[in-house]
Amino acid sequence: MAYIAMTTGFVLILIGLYGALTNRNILRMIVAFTVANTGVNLVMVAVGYLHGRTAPILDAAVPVAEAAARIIDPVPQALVLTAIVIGVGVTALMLAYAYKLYESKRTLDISAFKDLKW
Amino acid sequence: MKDDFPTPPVRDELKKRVVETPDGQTIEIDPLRDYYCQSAPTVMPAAYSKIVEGLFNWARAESLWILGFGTGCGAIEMRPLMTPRFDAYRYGIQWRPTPRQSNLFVISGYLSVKTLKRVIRSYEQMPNPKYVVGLGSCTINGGMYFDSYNTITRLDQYLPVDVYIAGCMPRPEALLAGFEELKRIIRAGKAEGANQYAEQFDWYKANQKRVIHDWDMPDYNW
Amino acid sequence: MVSAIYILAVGLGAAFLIGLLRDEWRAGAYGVSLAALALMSLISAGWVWVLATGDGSAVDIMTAGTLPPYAINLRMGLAEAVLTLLINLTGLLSAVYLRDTLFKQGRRALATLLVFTMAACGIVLTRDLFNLFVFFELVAIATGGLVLLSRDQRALAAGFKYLVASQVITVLLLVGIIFAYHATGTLNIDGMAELSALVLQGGALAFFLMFIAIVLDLKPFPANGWALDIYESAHPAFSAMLSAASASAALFAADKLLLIGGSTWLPVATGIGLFGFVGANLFALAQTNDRRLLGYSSVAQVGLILAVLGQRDLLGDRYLFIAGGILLAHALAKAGLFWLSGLIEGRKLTAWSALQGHPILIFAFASFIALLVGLPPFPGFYAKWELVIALAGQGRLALIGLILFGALLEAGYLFRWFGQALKRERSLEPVAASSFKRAVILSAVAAGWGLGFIWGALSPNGNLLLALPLLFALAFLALEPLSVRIKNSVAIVGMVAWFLLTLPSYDPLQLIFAAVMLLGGALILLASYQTQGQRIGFYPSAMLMYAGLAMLIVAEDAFSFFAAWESLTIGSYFLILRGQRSEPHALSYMIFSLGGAFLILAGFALAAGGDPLFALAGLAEVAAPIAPWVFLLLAIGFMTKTAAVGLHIWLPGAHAEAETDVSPMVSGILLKAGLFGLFVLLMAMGSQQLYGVELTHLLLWIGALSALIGNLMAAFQEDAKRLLAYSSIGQMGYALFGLAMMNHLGWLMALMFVINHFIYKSMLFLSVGGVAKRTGTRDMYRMGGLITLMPLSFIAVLIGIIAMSGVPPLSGFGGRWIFYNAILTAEYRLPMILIFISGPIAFLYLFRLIHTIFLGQLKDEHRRVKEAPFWLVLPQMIFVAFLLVFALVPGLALRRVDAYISQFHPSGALGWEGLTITSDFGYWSPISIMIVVGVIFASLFAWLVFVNRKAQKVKQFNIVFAGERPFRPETTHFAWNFFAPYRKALGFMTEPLVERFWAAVVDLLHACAELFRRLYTGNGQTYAIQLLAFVVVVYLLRTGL
Amino acid sequence: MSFEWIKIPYALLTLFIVANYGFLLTAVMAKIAARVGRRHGIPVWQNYVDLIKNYGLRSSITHGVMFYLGPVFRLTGGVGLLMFVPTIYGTEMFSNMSFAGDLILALYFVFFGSLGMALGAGESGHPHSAIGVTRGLSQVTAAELPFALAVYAVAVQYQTLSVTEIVAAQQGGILHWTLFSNPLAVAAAMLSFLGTMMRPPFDVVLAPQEIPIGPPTEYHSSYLALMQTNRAIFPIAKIVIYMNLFFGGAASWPVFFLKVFLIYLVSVIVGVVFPRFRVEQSIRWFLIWAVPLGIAAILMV
Amino acid sequence: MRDLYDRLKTAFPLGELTEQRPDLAFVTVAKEQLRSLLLHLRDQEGFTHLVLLTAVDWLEEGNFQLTYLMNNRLACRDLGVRVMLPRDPASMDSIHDLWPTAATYQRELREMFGIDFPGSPRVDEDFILEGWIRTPPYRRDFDTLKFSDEVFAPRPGRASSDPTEFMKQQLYPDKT
Repeated sequence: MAYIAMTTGFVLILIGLYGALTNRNILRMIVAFTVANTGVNLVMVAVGYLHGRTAPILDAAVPVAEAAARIIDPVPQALVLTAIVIGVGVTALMLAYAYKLYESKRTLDISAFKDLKW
Repeated sequence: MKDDFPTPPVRDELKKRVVETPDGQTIEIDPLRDYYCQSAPTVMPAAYSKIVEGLFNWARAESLWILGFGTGCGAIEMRPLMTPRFDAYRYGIQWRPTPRQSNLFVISGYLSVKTLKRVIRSYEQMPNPKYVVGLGSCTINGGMYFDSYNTITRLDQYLPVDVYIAGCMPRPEALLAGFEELKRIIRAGKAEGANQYAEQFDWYKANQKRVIHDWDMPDYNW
Repeated sequence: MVSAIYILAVGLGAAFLIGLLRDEWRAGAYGVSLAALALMSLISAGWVWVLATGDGSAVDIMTAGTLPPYAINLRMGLAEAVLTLLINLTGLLSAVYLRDTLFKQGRRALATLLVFTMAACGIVLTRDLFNLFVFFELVAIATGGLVLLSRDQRALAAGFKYLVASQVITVLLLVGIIFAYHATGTLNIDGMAELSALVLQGGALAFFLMFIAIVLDLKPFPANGWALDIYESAHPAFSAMLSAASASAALFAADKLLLIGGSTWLPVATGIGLFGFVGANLFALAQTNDRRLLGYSSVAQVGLILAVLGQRDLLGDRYLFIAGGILLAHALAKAGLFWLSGLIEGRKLTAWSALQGHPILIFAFASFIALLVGLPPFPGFYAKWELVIALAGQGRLALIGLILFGALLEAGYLFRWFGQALKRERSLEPVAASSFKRAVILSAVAAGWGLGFIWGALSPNGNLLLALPLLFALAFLALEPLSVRIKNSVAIVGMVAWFLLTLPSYDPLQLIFAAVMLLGGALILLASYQTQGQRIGFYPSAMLMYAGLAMLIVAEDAFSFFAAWESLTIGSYFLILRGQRSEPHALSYMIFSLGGAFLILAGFALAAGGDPLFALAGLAEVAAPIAPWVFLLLAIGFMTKTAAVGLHIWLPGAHAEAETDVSPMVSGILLKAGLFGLFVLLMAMGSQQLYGVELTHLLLWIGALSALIGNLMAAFQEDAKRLLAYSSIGQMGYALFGLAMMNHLGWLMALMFVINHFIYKSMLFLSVGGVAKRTGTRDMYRMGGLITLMPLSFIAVLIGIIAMSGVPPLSGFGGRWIFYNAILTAEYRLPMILIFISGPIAFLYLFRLIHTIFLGQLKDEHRRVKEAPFWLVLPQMIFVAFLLVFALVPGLALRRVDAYISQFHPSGALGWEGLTITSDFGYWSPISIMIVVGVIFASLFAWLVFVNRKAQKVKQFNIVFAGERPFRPETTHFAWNFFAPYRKALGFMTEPLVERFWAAVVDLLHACAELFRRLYTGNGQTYAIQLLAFVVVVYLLRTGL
Repeated sequence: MSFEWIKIPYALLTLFIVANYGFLLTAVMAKIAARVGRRHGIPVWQNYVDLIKNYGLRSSITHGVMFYLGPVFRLTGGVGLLMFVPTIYGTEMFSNMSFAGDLILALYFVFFGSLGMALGAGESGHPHSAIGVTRGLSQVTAAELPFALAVYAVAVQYQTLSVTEIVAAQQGGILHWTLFSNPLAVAAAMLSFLGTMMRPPFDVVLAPQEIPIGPPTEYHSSYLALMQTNRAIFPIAKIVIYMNLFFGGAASWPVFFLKVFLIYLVSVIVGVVFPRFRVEQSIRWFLIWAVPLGIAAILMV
Repeated sequence: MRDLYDRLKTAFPLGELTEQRPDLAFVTVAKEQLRSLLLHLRDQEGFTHLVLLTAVDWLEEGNFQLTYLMNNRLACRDLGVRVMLPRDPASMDSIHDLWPTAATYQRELREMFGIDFPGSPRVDEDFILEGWIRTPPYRRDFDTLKFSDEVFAPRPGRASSDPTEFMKQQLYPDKT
């Protein structure tokens, strides 16, 4: 039961990569990559899960003293925040590229941009 | 009808030409003046003492080196001299391919003007004591070609001849007798055809040029 | 010293500050960013100074006040300091280079540039894994942004492909990091390194994902199509930053990862690295676009450094020196070359011929190539030396083979590029004239030479740049603006002074070689007075060659010997390259010589057994099993220089196409370097056995065969200089034969040949050069009849051929006499037959040389030819005089060396008392032969002159021509296909088999490159698939190992 | 090996004897060749007559300095070859200047003459002399190889390079000659001897019918005289080497005359019977027949 | 040969046919028709081989007669085509393009008779006589004996007897 998050994360990563590698359309590739990124984030959060513990929010319900025994591992969640921000940055840059590429050759097919080769 | 044009046209390889040298300047080439020695022949005096000249004459007589230049039908008469039957080697007679190394020029038969031109060139390239033997009547008075328009009638007009051997082609024995006669003249010291050619060079050259119209080399061909 | 965190702080702060400025203040924003970059470089420079001079221990910078597992910490060690300095400096210089584009793009580009530099420094400094990931992502995004600076439209596609690849890498890296954290509980690299538990249970896969992600960021071959597109289409300044800064940063990150992974992962890194190094270099052979070629070359170098990182367990603490040397050399050279490509319009390799008018830029180009290939005195040379020595010490020979093969490929295409740039006809587009761009390039060159000096100081083998001869050669770079007269005199005085300076330290053998190389070299330099103007580039390369030769002779240890060998190779390459049509031949010369040099390096490494300070004398004590292999490697290496048959195809072209006064230098002196090497080898190791085959017997056969083939080929040449070049192969074959006989007189004969061959070969080359200068052609059948117009040249050639053919009165006969005495005691007799037949054949082509040039018919255009220039004739006459003296009194040179050789071969010494020279078998008195022959000759000549005093002087057409008139001089001069009978009888032996073999090898390489480079289809998606495939393959190989 | 002044008149005496013997011998050989063709043949003193006639010629031309040096080099080569080899073994009087050099000097001095002749012929500017020189050099170099192999075999057999010691080793009876102790070497040497003697199988260079007598095309009068004296001395000098090396040398003049006559006869007999080789045929002939014999000689000794 | 003549007669203005032997006949044709006749003979009639091209000097009528002897290999028949040329502007158009060997014959005729064949290769070069500057020697108006006596200055006192008189005198001494 506890590994549902982890498996969905990995499934999302595989779907994302599969989508990115088979779709010719650039926008579809970008969307596929974002799916893969969310999958990675899901996996990261799932790694920190400890059975029978609660979210790492130190408030009235979970006082600082016994926090160490009752909360799950907070570090992956911190990492996920940065990862999400970076994912957003990269996706934005890729969308800008997609716009420019379409503007230059009036097509979104990745295989149309093959003049740099060998 | 174009009858007498003054002289035949000069061949193009003999014409004066301007040549570009590798370092850029142009020079003027006159083939006749640049490629050939222009000096005339000079009379070569005999050795200072009679005894030495006697020895040299004996040696010249005993080793007659004939130039291998068969001009007319008599050349075939020279071949038997090399065979065992007549064997001229016994008398020190030998055939040399180059005029430089031969001292006897056997004019064997009729001489057309074309051949005369080559004969004169080869004769002039032979070293000084040189002798000429004329075979057959054609060299003496034109023989059966007396009335031909391109065969000379008297050889001694053009070359100093030492011995004539009569016959419309003399047989090898006659040739050997002729050579014997030539040896006698050489030993007597009277075979100075080369010096005679040098002294009367102008006369000889005038005769030659009267017959040969396209003389495209310097007068004396060293 | 101010804390290292300020580097990141200043970078980020400046980036934000620029955001606040108004858009019109472009100059202000640019100034701020330059100041920021300068400050960052200053900080890192400060740290380098502190750590270098201090105890050198790393300083940790804690962030957020607590210890690492719960906070990110940065470390500033010496390596980090040097790398950050490199990154910041590259960023600064690129920013200066990009002034105009940045002005046009405005604040955002400046900010991205600052972020890029800061992030690269971050990768180097951080000790935290996730922090590493963040900085990698920052670099990726900044790259995506900066790629668009380029004017090339295709950069868009390249940028997108790059981002696709970085997305894949991000996925792998993040999954790897989080699972590594899950297994070890910490994100700190040092912390993770202690917990070796990680490797045992489940964490191996996590580490693999992390490691492979970092390796993918290093653009590993063959999954790096996306990187090459960036290099090709991005702005050159940014490509420079990419290849210098981000590659170094990524490499350091990989090094940190390997710290965690431990020794089990090192072979994987080495494997990927080497595969990349050789593969990328092979692909580079087929490249025509200059920036794409540089891309391939940088991928290759990164592969090499990764391989070196993979060997860190074996190299111990020296690995920083080696990896650092190669990395810094690569970074500077690549940055410099990219900046240089920015100045040139055309993208073809031959478009670089626009540099021909700019000597300084050519010097820069040459320095960058030398930096890349690792030639002395640059850091790559010291690094490669210690790397190969260490690898050989541990017996990893396959690695050495691959590294040297890859280096040879790289040298091949780089020097082909340099040769085409220098010699192909000049391209029309002018070189951009902006002074600040050139300042950037020249600063890179200065940095390169500075690094060479630093690495020399750090290296235990002593600093090359402190060697006096090398400094003397480099001083000529400064003298370039002076006129030829001054430079030539300085060169001659310098060489003679060096000879006198080192005279006492020579033993008799070294004395002969020193005399031939230094005094002989000074003598040949006399001929260089005949050129006017400044002759840019001639004197530095000539002096570099002579410096190499001077150091070669006095070299004590293997390192200085090898350094001297490589510097004389480079010097002679630049000299030969000066000829008009010498470019392909100079290239083949360079590849053969470098191949030979690498074999020598491998030989020394094998013998040294891990000790970089290996002395030459140590060759004698090499252990039995590897001694024959060392002998074989060194012998083949030296034979590439003496052009033994099989390795000789470069010599005819190189010597024939070189300039008039370069040919004698290269042919008379340079070939002796190979002989000196063989002398040293045979003296140290004597004869060796390999699989029952006596190696010196093999040398005997090679010497005999090259004597025969060299002489036979020479007889059929129509070009005078080619004839002399082939005859050099023949004479070197003789000398090699003498050496390989391994007895007293054999060596003496080889020495006699060294002296003789130097004298008459330089004399003949000078006179043929003078004739070619006057008649404007080198084909012998176009010359003829020059005896009256060029009498002095005729005398020189006459004396030369009499000496060379071994005809009694002159010194050639001495060589033959010693040869005969030597072979009487030799045990192998069959090779002698080849030597016997090649003797008379030498006589044939010598007569052909003198007949077709000086005798026969004088052609029309040569009627006003003047004698050769004075300065060409003077050395010839000195050589003639020396030849006559040496013929009369050979004892002058040979007496002491004869005694010296008897140390190695006691039996068979010559007796030198009185007039005659006696050996065990016969006697030879040169003086009395000369007198007898002279008296007979003089009397007969007098008699003939007396008898012919009235001879008639005639001209050229007064010849008996069967009563006919010779047509023209050209038709009556017999020179074409001079030895037709020999060609009919022995023509089959002159089939160019060796040339066909080497051509086949080269064609095979090019075909492979042409075929496999189709791998990069240009489609971004296929690149992503290739990335994943690469990951899977590496994993399978890793587990399968 | 010291040098005394008395050696010069002795050497001149040997030279005089050998020169005269040469003139007579070449004439006798020509007569023998003629008699084979049933011709009477030249008188025995004919060489002298030709010599005097050539000296007696009054006019001569010159193509240049090198043209002069051609015949001078040639004759110096012939005379020098004779000088450096002892003609009569045992007598101090007739061992000429052999103190100066040994077998190797003799072997390489042969080239001195042909180099000079080649240069002189080249200076004459005549294409025929140049072609003749090419043919001559090609043929002589091919012929030189078996001789060099044979000489090496003999030198290794007697462990010396001094001609006098080799002759000394062969004294005492016929069976001591190298002919019997090392027959292969002698066979190779004699085949090479045919090559260098300019007799019919290998006389394409000087044959009048080929390109008119090859190199000496432009030579005449006193130049030719020098060459004629060389054509007499050079074969004898070469035969002296063969005699000393392979046939036990000569202890006295009668033995010397007989041996030289017989060795010379070998080349005449072969010459009279066989037609003329082209140059590449003779090169192939030497490489196929003579060189294997030489190699065998080297390996067997 | 008569059948051939009749066939030709229809096409070309031929002169009289003279049959010398069953396989040898001569016919004359006008100068202008010569080329077409020769072509016809060569292509249709099988006369492929030009045996010879000679000239005869009819001094009295003042013209040259050129004879082109053609040979039909298969039928083993020879036909001589004759053309009459005026002596003074003696020139004829060249047939070297039909038969290359004709060029040599034309060169000889040019030198010996002075008949000019414009366009024929090397026609003005010396053929046998080098440097001949007098009238072409085969012309009958050129007296060789007079030329020889005048140029070659015969030896004085030499009496040359007319060969026919001399032989008649030898064979029939009594019939004076």
